[in-house]
Amino acid sequence: MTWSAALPLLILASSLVTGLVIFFLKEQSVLLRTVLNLSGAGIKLILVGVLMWGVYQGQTFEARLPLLPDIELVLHADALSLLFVSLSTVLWFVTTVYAIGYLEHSPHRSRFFGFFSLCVTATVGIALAGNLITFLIFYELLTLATYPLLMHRGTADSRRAGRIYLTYTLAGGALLLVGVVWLKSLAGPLDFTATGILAGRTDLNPDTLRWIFLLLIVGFGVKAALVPLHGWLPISMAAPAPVSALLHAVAVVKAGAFGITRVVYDVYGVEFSASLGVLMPLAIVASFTIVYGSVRALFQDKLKPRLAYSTISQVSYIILGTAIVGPVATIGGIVHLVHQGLMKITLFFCAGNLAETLGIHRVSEMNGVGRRLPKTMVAFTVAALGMIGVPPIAGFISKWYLGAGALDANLPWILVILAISSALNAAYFLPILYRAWFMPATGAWQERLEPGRFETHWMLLMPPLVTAALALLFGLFANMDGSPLAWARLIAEREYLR
Amino acid sequence: MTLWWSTLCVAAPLLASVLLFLRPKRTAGIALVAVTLVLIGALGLAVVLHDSGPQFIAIGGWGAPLGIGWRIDGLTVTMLLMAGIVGWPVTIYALDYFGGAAGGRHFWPLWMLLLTALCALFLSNDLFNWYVTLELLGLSAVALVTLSGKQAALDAAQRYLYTGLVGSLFYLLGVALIYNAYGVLDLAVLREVTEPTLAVWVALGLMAVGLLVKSALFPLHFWLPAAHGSAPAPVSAILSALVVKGAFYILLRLWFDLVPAALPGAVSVILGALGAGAIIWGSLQAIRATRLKMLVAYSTVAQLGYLALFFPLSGAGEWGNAALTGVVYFMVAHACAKGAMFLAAGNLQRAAGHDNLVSLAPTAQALPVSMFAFAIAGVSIMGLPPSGGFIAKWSLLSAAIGSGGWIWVVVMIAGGLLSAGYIFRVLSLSFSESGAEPKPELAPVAKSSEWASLLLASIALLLGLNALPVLDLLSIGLPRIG
Amino acid sequence: MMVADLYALVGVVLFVMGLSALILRSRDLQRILGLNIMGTGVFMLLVTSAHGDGQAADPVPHAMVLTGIVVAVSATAFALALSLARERHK
Amino acid sequence: MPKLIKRCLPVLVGAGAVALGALIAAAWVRTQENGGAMTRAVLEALPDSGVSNPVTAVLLNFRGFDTLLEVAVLMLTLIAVWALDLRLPRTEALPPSPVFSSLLRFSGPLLVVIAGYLLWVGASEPGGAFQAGAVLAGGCLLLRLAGRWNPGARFVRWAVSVGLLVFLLTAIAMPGLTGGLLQYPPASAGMWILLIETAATVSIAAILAALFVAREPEGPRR
Repeated sequence: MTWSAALPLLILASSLVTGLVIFFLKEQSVLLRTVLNLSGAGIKLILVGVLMWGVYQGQTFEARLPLLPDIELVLHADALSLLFVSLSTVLWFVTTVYAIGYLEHSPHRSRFFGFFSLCVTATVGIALAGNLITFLIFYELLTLATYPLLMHRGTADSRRAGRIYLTYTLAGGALLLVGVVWLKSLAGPLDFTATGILAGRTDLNPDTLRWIFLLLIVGFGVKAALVPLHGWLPISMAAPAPVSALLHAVAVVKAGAFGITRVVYDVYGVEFSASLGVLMPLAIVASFTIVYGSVRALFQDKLKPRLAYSTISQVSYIILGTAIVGPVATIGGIVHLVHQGLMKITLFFCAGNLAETLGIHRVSEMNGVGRRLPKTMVAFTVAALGMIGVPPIAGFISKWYLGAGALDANLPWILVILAISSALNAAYFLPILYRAWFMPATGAWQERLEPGRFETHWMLLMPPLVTAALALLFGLFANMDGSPLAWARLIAEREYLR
Repeated sequence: MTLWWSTLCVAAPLLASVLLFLRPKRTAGIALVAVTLVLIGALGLAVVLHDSGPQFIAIGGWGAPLGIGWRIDGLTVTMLLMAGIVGWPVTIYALDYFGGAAGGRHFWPLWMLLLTALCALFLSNDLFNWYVTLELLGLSAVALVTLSGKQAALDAAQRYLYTGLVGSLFYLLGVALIYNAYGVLDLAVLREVTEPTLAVWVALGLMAVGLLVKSALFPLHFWLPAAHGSAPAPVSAILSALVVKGAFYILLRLWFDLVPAALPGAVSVILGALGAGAIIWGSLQAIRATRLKMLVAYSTVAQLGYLALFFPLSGAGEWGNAALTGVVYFMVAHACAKGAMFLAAGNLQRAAGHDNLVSLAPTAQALPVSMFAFAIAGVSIMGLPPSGGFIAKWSLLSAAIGSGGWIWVVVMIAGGLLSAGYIFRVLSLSFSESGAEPKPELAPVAKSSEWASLLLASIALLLGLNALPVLDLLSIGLPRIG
Repeated sequence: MMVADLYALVGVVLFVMGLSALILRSRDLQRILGLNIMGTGVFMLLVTSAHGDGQAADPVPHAMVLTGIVVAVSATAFALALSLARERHK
Repeated sequence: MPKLIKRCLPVLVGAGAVALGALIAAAWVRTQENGGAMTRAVLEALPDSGVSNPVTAVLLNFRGFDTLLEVAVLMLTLIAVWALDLRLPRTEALPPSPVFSSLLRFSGPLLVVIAGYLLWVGASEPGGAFQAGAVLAGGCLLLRLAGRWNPGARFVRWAVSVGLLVFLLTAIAMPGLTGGLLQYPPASAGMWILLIETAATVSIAAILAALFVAREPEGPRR
């Protein structure tokens, strides 16, 4: 068990072990649980840093565990997996801090943080998966780990949300299983390789490959909330704020989008998929989802469902980037994976703060909240503007690359789609900002803020500020070689046949 | 050495049953020692198999046609290990469950006799010996069902007894026909001698019907839900996990040795259709069940349907091996998972005093360990990774897709989703808002019982992490298919 | 050969009669009797298969029948006790 | 609907039964004789089986394992009946009548002698443990009905389990002597078989009598 094999396993174990220990902690041992949580997330952060440094030096990290005679569980760290694992680890640390603050006096916290850590293990497993079967295993584990989080409050509508979430995800998972088994029986081991395993395989009959592609995309599309399969997302807003932040920005939704990226780039290979003609329908569905999500978001008076529909449309940017053949669009798609994560998680943290501190759930109640919660609303504004695509913030970069990519692949109609959706984004975010900053406060909460005291619990305040700052930094210093954009460029080069 | 290990597997529980009958006072030690000896015997056989391949033992020293022979290959040892692995936690659970109760002193000799019958059945390679072991297994299972003494248990036991006896007589009639035709009872000799004549077809048909009745396949399953639902918890675990597998094991052995390759497709398709019917019907009944133990019992009916799916898939050339590994792995994973489920359900019933699902929420939240065990076992029953059930479902799916059997793929997927339907119906109990009604006072449940169900459930989980050791063991002396 | 086949025929008839009685009748005693008749039918068949037309009869079916009878006795005893227990409970 | 089924069920079952019977009969008639290979094998191996009656040889030597399990089935049935806890009314003794007591005085010892003879003759003629056990059980019941004999729990438990215990212990001991499970040394095979048969007779008699009484004896244990 050399170091290069042990590191990925250690990254997985750091949250798995803490999770299992937390499960059996008594409810009252708050300090021990907090220490365990933070140390688990901290160790993972350090290990991922070591991993990135190692890969940067050119070292390859791979752990292979035999599962069945012809199938192996493979954890492999390549550029694409590093992008997602670093995103999820950073955001995980931040969400853990936020969740500790948010759930200060609620019951069943040991159970919550136990499943919380299982969730991160599954997400990191998805990120580091080296073949389609390992991906599937962690993908299903993610469903099982997020279900109890969704049901955490135990209220009637959170149980209903859990039921609906399960129906969608288990059905999607079943189709995915059939697709993977079928592909495995045709094409043998499905290890992810840079330009796709099936790229050279002209011996397989194209129609079967199209059917399998459909199965895989539907399987992943459920979690990536593509239009016909997005029903569970707005309903699962009944979960507590850290879980909504987790579902939308880091774990579930990204797992689906990441799955589609893996399938298009590392299983089929983007040129081979284009030759099969499967990318165009994917682009069409993604575009429809973008517009549909934004339109529905317009009519949501409650803040969290509005953000939910905004997520549905934003995630489809990533899929759109994947579906357009061309390195520039690929960069746009992949870098949006990170940027959308940062911005969306900030928005949800702020929504959580509003609900937790002032009991605001609806946009109509947000008049003049900027004066009462200035720091939170600054973070909210940065993230919202980033979503719209206003320059210095990260969102602008991904939309720019997507637009350029669309022009490269001479698909002008995609540019129109991007313009429309940006306009719609503005249409549902700007009124919120206007209400918060320029309207007099009408809510029952106290107008002025006593000086000296934090506007809310520090654990609820820090996370949104950190993620908003990151979004801003990644926007301003996009060209630095450590930034997500640089990583995305590195990935894009690798994915195309020289 | 093989002789010592295999004798240990059969003699230890038999001797324990007699001792427990004579002096039922010191029950704990004797029963636990016997089950441990069975496990040790099975492990010893596994080691011997690794070194020197499949073994044959002629009991009484007489050659094949005359005496009874024991055949020890990968399949046998896997089944013995299954019996030992499931038997051990069940015994620990029963120690507390039957502690002082009057019914307790009869449980132990019956359980030991059942274990003897199982081990003798798995080892045997002789048609008539199988009849006697089937009879011993069936009668001890029925006797165990009557232990709770309730009216429902007695009715269920009687129905179970009648169906079991009819099944055995059908099987015996098949044996009589085979003996009349070939004059030999040993399977190894019969394999060379039989050709597809009418007599062999009718005999196999009768034996198959008898065995399908005893392994409760779909249209002939009516006795199972009531029997498993109303029996005491450890007994239901033994019944669902082990007893029904015994009859199916014999069917599997007959399928390899006696069924001529030229089996008309129609027969295996009919069996597959029965399996599909079992999966759909059983799952729907489980979703509608009002009592927890009935839900788990109907889940057994549904999961047994998967076993019957083996027949249409096994005739599929090189995919046949994937089907065989799938079905055997399914038997082992289902045994562990279903055993753990019944033990967990038993914990909930003892704590709450009842097991109707509607008002079980507070109890579910008061017993986190049992609910956790039920959840892990549920993951294996649904065939979701990382569990043994997933490996079995994967193998069966790849056999089905490889051989182009798309109906079976649809059936398996529908089965998985339906099972999620009733499993999450139970799991959502531990999340419901229980603050409202007052905390009901719960009967104390021993820690050992809760940890026994968790141990069994985690074995089902571990089976999913690395299937290679089990598959290597299984492939020793694996009867080639087709 | 005719005589042996006659016995076999009787055995089959007994088996089938016992089976239909078991399915049609609902009272316990009649069902247990049906089971016993089915068992006797099978034992008749076993004994006929021992027929060695001329030389010594084959002892193995006889042993099988002996074992079968003992098993049938114990099954019937248990069935009777079980129906008694159910009556007492009502 | 059920009324319709109720009326045509007998016809349906009857037709099914006839079809099944025809199928089995056809299968039976069509099979050619198996040529008596097994008979020759048994007769060949008979000399060193320790008994001269082929059926007893098959029952206790060639296929001894079946009989071992069969005795276990008998014991299992008794435990099962006791587990049902029937609480039948205690069978009080018959009123003392001269006819019955003289019959008893005459038939008691006779039954024991017959049982002993049946046990002994089993080695060469049809007979053996099961027949002897049944006769002995009849004797025990006669004594019980006469109210003369009410054995204690300890005695009943030992009588019931001695058969299986002896059979099992000899089966396990055999590998020490001859290296094979349940493989008697050819010279003393007859003696071992007689030992097992005697113990089996006692057990079978005790089990059948206890099954008739169907009431767990309240021994010192209660």
